Parts: sequence; C-alpha cells; structure tokens
Amino acid sequence: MMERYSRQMLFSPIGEKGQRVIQQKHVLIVGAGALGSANADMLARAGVGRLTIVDRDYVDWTNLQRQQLYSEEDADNRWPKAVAAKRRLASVNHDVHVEALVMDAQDESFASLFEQQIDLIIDGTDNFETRFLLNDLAQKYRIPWIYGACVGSYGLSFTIIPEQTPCFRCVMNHLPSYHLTCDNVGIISPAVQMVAAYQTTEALKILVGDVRAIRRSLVIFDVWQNEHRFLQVHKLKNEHCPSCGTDRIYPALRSERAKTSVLCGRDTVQIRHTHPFHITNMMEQMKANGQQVHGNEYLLMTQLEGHRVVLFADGRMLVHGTKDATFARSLYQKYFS
Amino acid sequence: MMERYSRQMLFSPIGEKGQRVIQQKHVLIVGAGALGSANADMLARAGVGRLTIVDRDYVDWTNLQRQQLYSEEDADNRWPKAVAAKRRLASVNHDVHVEALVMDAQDESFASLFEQQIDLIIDGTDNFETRFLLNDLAQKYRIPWIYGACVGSYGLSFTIIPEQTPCFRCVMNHLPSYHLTCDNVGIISPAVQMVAAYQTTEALKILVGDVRAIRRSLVIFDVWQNEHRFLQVHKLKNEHCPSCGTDRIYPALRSERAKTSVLCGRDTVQIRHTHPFHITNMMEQMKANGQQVHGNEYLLMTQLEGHRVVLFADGRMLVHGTKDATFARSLYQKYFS
Amino acid sequence: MIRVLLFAYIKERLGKEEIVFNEQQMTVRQLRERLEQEYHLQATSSLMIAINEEFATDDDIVYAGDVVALIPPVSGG
Amino acid sequence: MIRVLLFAYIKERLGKEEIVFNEQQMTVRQLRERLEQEYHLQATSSLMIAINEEFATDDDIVYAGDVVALIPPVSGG
Repeated sequence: MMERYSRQMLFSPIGEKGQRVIQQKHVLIVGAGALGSANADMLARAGVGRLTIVDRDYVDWTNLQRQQLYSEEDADNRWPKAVAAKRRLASVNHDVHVEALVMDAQDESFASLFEQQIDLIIDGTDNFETRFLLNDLAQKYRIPWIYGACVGSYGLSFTIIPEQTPCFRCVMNHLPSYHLTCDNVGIISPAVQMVAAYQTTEALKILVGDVRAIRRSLVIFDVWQNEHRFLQVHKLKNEHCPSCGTDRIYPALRSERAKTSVLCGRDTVQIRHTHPFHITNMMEQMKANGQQVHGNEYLLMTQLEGHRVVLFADGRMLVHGTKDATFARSLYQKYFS
Repeated sequence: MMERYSRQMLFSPIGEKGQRVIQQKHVLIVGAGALGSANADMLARAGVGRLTIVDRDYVDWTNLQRQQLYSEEDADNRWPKAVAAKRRLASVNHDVHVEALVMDAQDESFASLFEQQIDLIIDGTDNFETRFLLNDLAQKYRIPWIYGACVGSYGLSFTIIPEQTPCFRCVMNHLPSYHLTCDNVGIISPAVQMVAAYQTTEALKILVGDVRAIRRSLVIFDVWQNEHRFLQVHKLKNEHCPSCGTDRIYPALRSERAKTSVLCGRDTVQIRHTHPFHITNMMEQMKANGQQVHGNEYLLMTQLEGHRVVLFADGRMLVHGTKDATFARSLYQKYFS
Repeated sequence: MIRVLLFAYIKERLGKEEIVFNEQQMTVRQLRERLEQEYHLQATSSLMIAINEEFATDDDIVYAGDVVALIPPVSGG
Repeated sequence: MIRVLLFAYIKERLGKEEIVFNEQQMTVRQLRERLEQEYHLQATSSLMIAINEEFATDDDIVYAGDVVALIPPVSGG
C-alpha cells in the first residue's frame, strides 16, 4: 500500500520512484538509544524496506525522557532496547522488516552482519570506540554512514561517503580522553531530535540517490544558545589516513577488543563473557537458591555484593554503580567463571 | 519520582529546580498533527505537569509517515488524534495530566479554555486562520506562544512573547492566499522534527524562565538544501498592530467564524453544525437502515453520494474528496439539518 | 548587484536558488513589484522579505551588495 | 584580534562564549598550546578547530580578523 506514503511521494526529490527505491533498502542502525530510536522511528515511518537494529542495553526509566520508541512498560520489564524498538516499530509500520539484535557492536559476530548487503549505517552509538569500528567497517565495505552525537543542548552530525568525503578518523584523528567525552552533563530531547533530523534527511538523500543534495559540511548547533553552523571539512581528508587513505590498514578491525569496558557516563562496567549465558536456567537456579532475580528471556537482573548486576543471553555482564573494572572482573570471576 | 528526569536535571539551565518548575506548568497544544505530536511527545517525556491537546481530526493512514504518536491501530480505528495522543502519552509518562479535546479551535468553546491558567501555547495547527486566532488570544491573555510550520523539507519557527516581541500579525501582516499556502507539496518527517525541536526548546526555556536564552530571531531552514538562517524580526514590531499595538482590537476574536471551511491541502470541506451529534444513536439508526457505517464513540464515518463523510460528536461534519463548499453544504442540509 | 535568495516553493516555482537584480538600490516595495512583473510571482505582499538577515518593511531600501531572502510563510503542521 | 568561539562543555568550563587573542597571526598548533597554558584546557589535540567555518589542520595559520571555532567532539547518542 503506497497511499500511506503519499505526503512523502509528493516531496519531489523523493517522488513515487524514490519511494519504491526506499522500500528496497536495508539500513543498519547501531545503537537504539536516543538517536537510534528517533532515526529508527522516522525511517520505519518512511517505509525503509529493512532495518537491522543493534543494541547492547535494556530500557531504563532514565531513558524515557528522550528515547521516543520506549514506554514505561518497556522500562518496567527491562526489555532490551532492540527488542522494545522492534515491537513499537511493528505497531507503527508492519511493512518494514525489522531485525533486532541484542549485542555489543564490539562483539566479533557484529562484523559478520556485513556479509549481507547494507545500504547505509546510522550512528546511534554512545562512544568513540564503536564509531572508529563502524568507520573502518564502512570504509572496508564502502557503505555510507552518518555520524551523529549530542550532549546538553549541543549536537553535531557529519555524513561520511567512502572514497568521497574525509572519513571519521580524518576528522577526529585522536580518540578523545574519557573525561572529555563522558562527563555526564545531561541532555535535552530537542538536541536529540535535531541531530536525528539531520541524520534521517541525509539517509533519505542517500537512499534515493540524490547525491548532489548530500551535505558535505559538518553541522554543529547549540539549540539552547541559538547557535547553528556548517563547517567545511574537505581540507581534513588525509591521504595517509589508516582507515581511508592509500595504505589503509583499518586499525579498529585489527585491535584486540577489550573484554572489560567502562560504559561512557554510565557508572557501569561491562564484561564480555566467552560464551552465552543460559538465562532461563540461571534464573531458575538463582530463585531456587532464594536469590532475588528479575528478567525476561533476554536478560536477568540481580544484586551481588550491593551492586545491581545484569546478565545478557549473549554472554555480557553489566555491573552498575561502579567504574572500577578490577572490582567488576572480580565479581564476575567469583560468581560466573 | 524525579530519577527518570535525571539527564534533564543534569542539563544546567534546567537543573533540579527547573525540573520542579516544569512539573507545575500547563501547556496548551493546538493541533495534534505532525508538529503537535512531536512537541507533545517531548514535553510529556520532559515531565510537563499538564498538557491540554486540542485537535479536530482523526488518525488517517497518510499521517503515520510523520506523526510520531500514532500507530496503525489508531488509523485502523480512526481514533480522534487528541484521544490517540492522550493514550500514547499515558503509556510514556503517567505523571503528566493530559486533557484531550476533540474540537476545532475555531469553535466558540475553544476561547473558554483561556479562563484557566495556561503558561504557554504550542502551535501545531495547519492553517493561518487558527494562528491569527491563537495570536489574538495569546496577546489578550499575555501567554507566550511558539509558531511553527513546515512543508517539504522547509520549516520555520518564531517565539512570540506578548509585550516583548513582534506578534504573529506584525510579522505576517497579510493572510496569505489559499493557493500559496495549501499547495500540497508533501512533507518529510525530519523537517517536522526540526521545527518541533526548536519549539520544544523554546518551550523549555520559557517554562524554566531562562528569558535571556529565548531566541529573538525567526529561524528558517531547508534541511534537504542544507540551508539554515536566523532572521532578525524586531523591526517588524508595529505599534499600530491591531493585535498587539497601542489600540488593539483583536480582530480574529471579533470576526464571525465561518460555518464552512475548505481544509488546507486536504481536499476536504468541514461544516460546523449548530449542536452536537448523538454519534451512537446515529450509528445504530444508519445501520438499521442498511447503511455501511464505521466509527467509535467520538465519530462516525459513512458514504454519502460517493463521498466519504465523517460526523464528530462535537457537531462537525467532514466531506472528503471535494473542495466544493456549496456541494458539501447541500449534502449536509439534505441528510442532517 | 542585489542577490535574492529563494526558499521553499518559490525556489521550486522559479526553478532556481537565487535571482539577481542589477540595480544600485530599490525599495522593498519596488522589489515586490519586479518579482510580480518579471517573475510572475503572485501576491508577493504575503512573502516576508529580509535584507542581510533582518526583516524589512516595504519602505526599506535595498542597496547593491545586500543579500535579500524571500521567505514564503507556510501553514503545514 | 583573533576571535575564538566556544561550544558545549568548553564554553561551560571557561564560563564564556568566546575568547580573544590579540595576535597578528599564529598557527593552529600555537593556538592549541595557548589554550592549554592560558586557559588550562586539557588534551586540546582532540578538539576540532575551524577557521572561518572551515576545518583547519595544525599547520594552518590563523590571522587577525579570522573567526575560530573550537569544536569539542562528543559521544552521546
């Protein structure tokens, strides 16, 4: 049924032809937090054929202030974000095939997604490590991707087209230090929506092939301070860039992925297990031992030594209320190794 | 529970103090289409104490491409937008008291809403007549209101503070002609989200009283063409303005409201009845007469002489598939007067 | 040279992003008239006009070197 | 005079919207050093710097009259 897209087809750069093209495309959305949520909603409503949504987290009450796909019921039941996103999107547009993957993009299996055709990647991540990884995968498989990030009332976005624009590493040649990027200065939802509006617009341009319209500048804004600028980036294209230069080595694909990471601005440590957890079995066992445990088929949540701990079926463990990786690893070894 | 707003309270211009203030405020959203929907979602998630949502329409399949509060189930059941919006918002934040009013802002009873305290008005309307009416009400009751509009990939927004900024009539001193404004050139959802992001940001500034941060310029953008400008408006403040000048007469409050109107870009005529329809009784009667009729407690939908006709409990009738007001009135007189 | 930037349906109607008048100066009123006569734009009184990012009234004067923006009000929401 | 516009947490950290250097010219590298020394900004190598709305590399030169924007990369999403 095309009628539901009538207002989008009346927009001449898309038209009926563009709409048919959009319906054949496959978009990968990495991260289903605030930006991932807003982009996924717009792209599903726009009728994109296939969306693959990758997220490692579950819905929390503090997400509801800005993550538009989620409801209180999702937070109550701690649904993984990818799963909750898929459910809402199904009610919004059943034409769209949504694949929900509860996994960390740092996981080895993430790279195997690229064996299929992916037309575009939307950045909905919350950390630089994953963006450098996405950047190398995008360069390697020649897939356009759209960087977006926001904090407070400030946001930025930039469209990366392999072989044409500078890549993410050209623009941001250093991995910023933790304290600069993960300060928790809060966020207001309009900053999210503005970045997502830029990302989805670029996505639609790329999907319909309107190459001339693609924005070649990096946009930054502060919506509270009434600032908005487009900055030219072409000078930053670096022919010696290890990700997009002539002698590229894709450094992020070669580096050993850390088994333990402190989640950005979250007061949480994540440990990646070597094999999956049997969530249902473990829940029964814990309950039999008289332990307080909540969860669903994707994850379980319990208290260990005063810390909220979450185990995911894909083999990850989150320890909340700490940034101490050594302590988190010791908890993990004591109870689960 | 304040914890759910933690990321918003970490944003220093709001803070915990601002959050408490927001939770005491009452915002009127006029129109629950694309802009009304996006603003209502953000403001409800932000924890605004009370939202009154006024809309005259019901959810249609062509709305789903850009109206983020609505699902396929809403379109299937033709829920009035205000009612469907209230339902979604209740699942998103039960702290917020939402009042849903299925009515045309041109209706006499609309003005009586202003007998209560309203802290702010968000423009989610789709026509200039209603905006001139809002403008006069806002000036009369000294309520800030935030104009927003979009079409295609183009949008604009402007914050109107009585006694401080030029008013809507100062800025747009002519009611534009129908063909200029109601051309149906389509719309993409990022244009909606960008206007709504500006509106909600200004709303938050006004609600927490950050007067210095309020944007005094009119913002226009074309997100497909990578255009974005802030235009200074202070020169347009007109001391002879009949809405905000020294001898103000609030012309939109005095003018006779038309009983019949052609809905902007919709191929639909609306007729306002002198008294309410008894929807349930009428549905039973029509069914007894063998007529095909669908609906719910708010509206009924049937076919008359080849045209889809919708009757609302508040006494309005929509005739779809025509712009011919005379024909629509004749249908109305023949069947319902 | 006076550059006039076009937005939204004005741009689409004229099929270009800007137009240029080779004048030393003219009033905003004269600019509206020329847009109606030479570019067949109707009812230009409902177009908002900004000179160098500041809205102008009909009696304001546009000088060579100024950048004019022609802003169509739109009603969609 | 070289104006340096600040954004996001840099603005908050320094408590101002812009800073000014009274120099005729300096390289971007020198600008970074002065920001570290005089304004106690750490790790300025991860700040992106644009001169007159165009991103610059460390060897580029900023002249008096230029407007520099100091862009902190952020990771939130």
